[in-house]
Amino acid sequence: MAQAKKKSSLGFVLQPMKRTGKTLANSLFLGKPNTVLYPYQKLDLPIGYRGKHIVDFKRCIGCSNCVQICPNDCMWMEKLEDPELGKIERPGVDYGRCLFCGFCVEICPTVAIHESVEFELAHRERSRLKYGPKELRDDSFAGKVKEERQKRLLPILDMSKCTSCEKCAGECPEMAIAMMPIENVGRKKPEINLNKCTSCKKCEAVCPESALKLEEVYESYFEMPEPKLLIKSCTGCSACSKACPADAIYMMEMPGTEKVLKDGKKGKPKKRAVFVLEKCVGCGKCFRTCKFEAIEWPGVRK
Amino acid sequence: MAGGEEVTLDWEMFVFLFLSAATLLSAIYVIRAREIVHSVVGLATCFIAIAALYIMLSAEFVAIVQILVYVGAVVVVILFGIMLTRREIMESEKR
Amino acid sequence: MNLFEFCYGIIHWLVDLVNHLWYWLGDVLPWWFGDFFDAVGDFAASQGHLSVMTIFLEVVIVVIIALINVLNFIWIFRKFMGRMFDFYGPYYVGYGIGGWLQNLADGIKLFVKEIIVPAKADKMGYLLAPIIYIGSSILILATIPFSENFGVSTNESGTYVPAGALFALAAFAIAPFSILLAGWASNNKYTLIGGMRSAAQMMSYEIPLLMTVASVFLLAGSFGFVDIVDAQHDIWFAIPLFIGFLIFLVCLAAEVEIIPFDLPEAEAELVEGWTTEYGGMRFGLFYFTTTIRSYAGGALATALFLGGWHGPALIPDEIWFLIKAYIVYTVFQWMTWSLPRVRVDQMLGIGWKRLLPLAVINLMIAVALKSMGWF
Amino acid sequence: MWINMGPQHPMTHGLWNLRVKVDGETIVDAQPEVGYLHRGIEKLCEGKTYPQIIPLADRLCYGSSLTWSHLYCMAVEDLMKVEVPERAEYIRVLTIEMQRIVSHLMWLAAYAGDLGLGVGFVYTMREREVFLDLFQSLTGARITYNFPRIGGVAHDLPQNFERDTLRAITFFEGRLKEYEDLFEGSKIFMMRNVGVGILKKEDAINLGVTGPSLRASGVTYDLRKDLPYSVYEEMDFRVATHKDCDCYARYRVRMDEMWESCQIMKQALKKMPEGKWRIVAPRNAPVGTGLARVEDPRGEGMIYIVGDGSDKPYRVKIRSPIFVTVSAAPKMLIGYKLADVVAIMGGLDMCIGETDR
Repeated sequence: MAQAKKKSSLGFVLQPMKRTGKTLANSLFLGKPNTVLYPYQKLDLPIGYRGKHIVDFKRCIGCSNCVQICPNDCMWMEKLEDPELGKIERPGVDYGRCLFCGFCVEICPTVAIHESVEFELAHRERSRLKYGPKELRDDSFAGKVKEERQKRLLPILDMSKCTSCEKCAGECPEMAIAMMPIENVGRKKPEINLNKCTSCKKCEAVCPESALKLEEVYESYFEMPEPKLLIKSCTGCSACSKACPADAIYMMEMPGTEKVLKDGKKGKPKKRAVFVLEKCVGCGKCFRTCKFEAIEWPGVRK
Repeated sequence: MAGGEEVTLDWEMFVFLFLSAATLLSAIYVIRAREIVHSVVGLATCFIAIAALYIMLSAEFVAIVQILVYVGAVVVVILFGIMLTRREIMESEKR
Repeated sequence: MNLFEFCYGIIHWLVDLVNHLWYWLGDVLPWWFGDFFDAVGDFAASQGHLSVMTIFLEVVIVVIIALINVLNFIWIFRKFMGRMFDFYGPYYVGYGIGGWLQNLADGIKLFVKEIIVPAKADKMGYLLAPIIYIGSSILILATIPFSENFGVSTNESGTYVPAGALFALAAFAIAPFSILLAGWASNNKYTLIGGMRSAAQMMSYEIPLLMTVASVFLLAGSFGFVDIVDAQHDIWFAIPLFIGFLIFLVCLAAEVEIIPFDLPEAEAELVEGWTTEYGGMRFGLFYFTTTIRSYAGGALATALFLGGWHGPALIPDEIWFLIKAYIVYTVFQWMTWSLPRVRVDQMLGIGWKRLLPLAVINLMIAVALKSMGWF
Repeated sequence: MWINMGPQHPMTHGLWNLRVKVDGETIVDAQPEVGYLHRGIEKLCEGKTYPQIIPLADRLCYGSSLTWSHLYCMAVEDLMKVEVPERAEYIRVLTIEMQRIVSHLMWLAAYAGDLGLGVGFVYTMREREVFLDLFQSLTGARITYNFPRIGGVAHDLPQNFERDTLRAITFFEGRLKEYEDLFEGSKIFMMRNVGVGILKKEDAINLGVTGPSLRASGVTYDLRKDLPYSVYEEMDFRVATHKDCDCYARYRVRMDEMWESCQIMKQALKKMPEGKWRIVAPRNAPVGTGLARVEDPRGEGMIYIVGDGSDKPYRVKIRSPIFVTVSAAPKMLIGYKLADVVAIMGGLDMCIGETDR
């Protein structure tokens, strides 16, 4: 067609009736109209359609990342008692405000939340648009949604077992593991360069305490912030460690900080929090839990 | 309608009285109406009633032409003329 | 037996029935009552009363038929529009006949809506305009017969009113008056412009319309529908007067305000044109009346050009007439949805510069045909 | 007599007001008034993190939401100095050209509706549905896609997407010819369009009109050619222009653009490399500014972002094409009939979401 020829303005007046007659004949006699009779017939929606959320309670770790990324503040975490899972926190969605952007699905570190093809959520009462976690629960959504996020085998450190033997660092063929000293503790901690790691499992094999384990981790496209500890403010209360949904904070004793008690004996040493950044999901719960402002969260405007 | 006499209600008379009353009343309304468009409505009623009178005189063709020409054309032209004149003039006439 | 005789028979029978009871009552009651009873009974049995009642009954029958037809028309309008737009149209309301009752449902919905008169509207005009519009439009139906025996415009002797077709056109011509009144009385700029456009359009298209119809009158040699239709027994007037037929259709489209010429209701510019300020059942009645006018237009085209009720004898005459009117309406709908709307100056230009000369040519053709003695 | 066409009026596709002074049916003066749909998006952006703004940018224009979120992502990438993977760029070009077709189809539908062509409205919307289905399978939504991301796009192409797109393009190219029959084939359509709403070349340039309205005035100016972003340098296409400066020219330019978009989509599918479609973007932007300009379906869109080192922008400025174009309305309207208002303003493809922001 390129440059369509400019037709003269003397085109026949009733020319369009030819076209409409074609469609008319098609929808009246030859075939069916193009639409479906909606409440009775429904179209098949593609698997990636963004509709009502479903939450896998077993996968969800209650990190509240979804609540934080939500642009409309339409999600909230609700505390529940589950017979299987005990005391948990799971998200609920207010569909009066949800804009179905899908960020909650995208940021979820365990891919526990998904958007299903269900879209008929309207209700006469506004309060009924608030869907609590129990209404969103769907523990087996295999096949109902697309799980396209890629997984990766990564060595995950269990700090409570680690003895700082440095064997893993020596074994790693890619030199991806570096032993970094932990301030005020006098021990070193293997830090893994995720960009260099090839998931070769050698570190797992060599670890005497089996503290390093290779686990399948979903790749995240959101940059994880690195929490930093201000040693001076940390009181060792371990609130952050309890709050961390991903078990990425360990409390370690700091030698040399024991208080001398009245009877000359030494008391318990002070503790400090140690972050295992490989496990961190970037939720910021530790930052918000800490009453002493001992944890720095980069980039937050106060 | 005294008792004993033969009673004949004359339909034509009745309709004629009704139509002539309508004609006269609407003609009076044409002059008396405050809003000029209302008098046009009165005029149209008058014309239609006259057309009906023509029908009573079994002059159907004249009646139809009366409606066609007077109601269909003349009244509309008058209404047109009123509307195309400026509203301010009309309002000043009213007061 | 035609409609008049049929209705006359019914009325006569009814009056007889009631009068038996009435006279019996008069006999039973004291004498001074009895005289009065006799007088009223005689009046009821008089020729004048019987014929007036007959005409009332005829009017009721024809209006009911017209209303059913209008419901059909709105249904065709929706269904046809839907299929042309590639969707189903009304589907579930109306048992078996896809969505036929949707119109009734809509009517009920309009009935229960609140009646609002705009605060600054001219009350008299605002309330009077729909009445004139509806009245004049139903008046058109009064003259249109469905067949030789099925029509209102008969007199006592059973012959048709000679100027029926002319009367229909005269009733057509009253509408611009009510439209102008409605547009002016609503006290709204859109309605005012809509009313002006409507009146200008109807007046300018009235003339070619009447001129083409005049050619039909000329060929048929009569103003009455029955004579016109009878004159088309051999050949439809649409064939010798083809130009006239086209002009008639175009003018009719302008008269009933469908899309190439629906400037008064040009919804893109004037919201709803002259009906903007009318809501609820008043709007419903306007809509209804517009459909009545479309139906009347289709019936006029059928009677004047498409041979009226003449057709193969398999189907009754009345049905033939309705089928033709429906087809005309459907073609109108097809045209409506396939064409954009023209501008107001272009429309007036078409009316005065194209259609009027063509109508004159058409009249000349008719005169030539008549003088050749072919009709 | 002043007539208010809007804010609640069928002619205004959205919420704005056009005050027209008419003498009989001829327009002697016109005043566009915008601001009825002001949602304060620029201010809202300052309270949200960088990724959270993408859905907001989607809502700038419901007609071409992907173009705007893409524009926003380009501005943030300029600010953060993020390199986008090549596959992502091709996916972006593919989708924004599809979005251009969808947007133009919506314009055509509204335009047909304005002119009273009922069938035109439905048929164009019907063909728009084909592309919306493609979008739905790709992004999961139909209108507000939330698809581009800082540093790539949200998803890779789903299975069979390439095949379906090629099919849709072939189908649509046939339909374009049908539209020409439906619109240009009708004499009434030409009567309403040719010689109506003339915007001269000089006026268009002086008033800052961009996009198809400018190209219809005979100026060959297209950011895709003149300031190539993404991978438009590697695409082979022609900038559609027209010399007539009237409503018909604007219609013609948009029809040609739809055709060219089909060609670009085909090329993008052909040249698309394998690889990653998204990289991890930084959470915080550095102190600095980012600027991006794209050729929106309606004209030149521009976003300017100031970052202050945190995870939220300090200031976002959005340049809307229609906000500028609507200022040319009096130039086009005066002297024509009241009924031409719908043809002229409809031909501009108004989108109030982005105009009022």
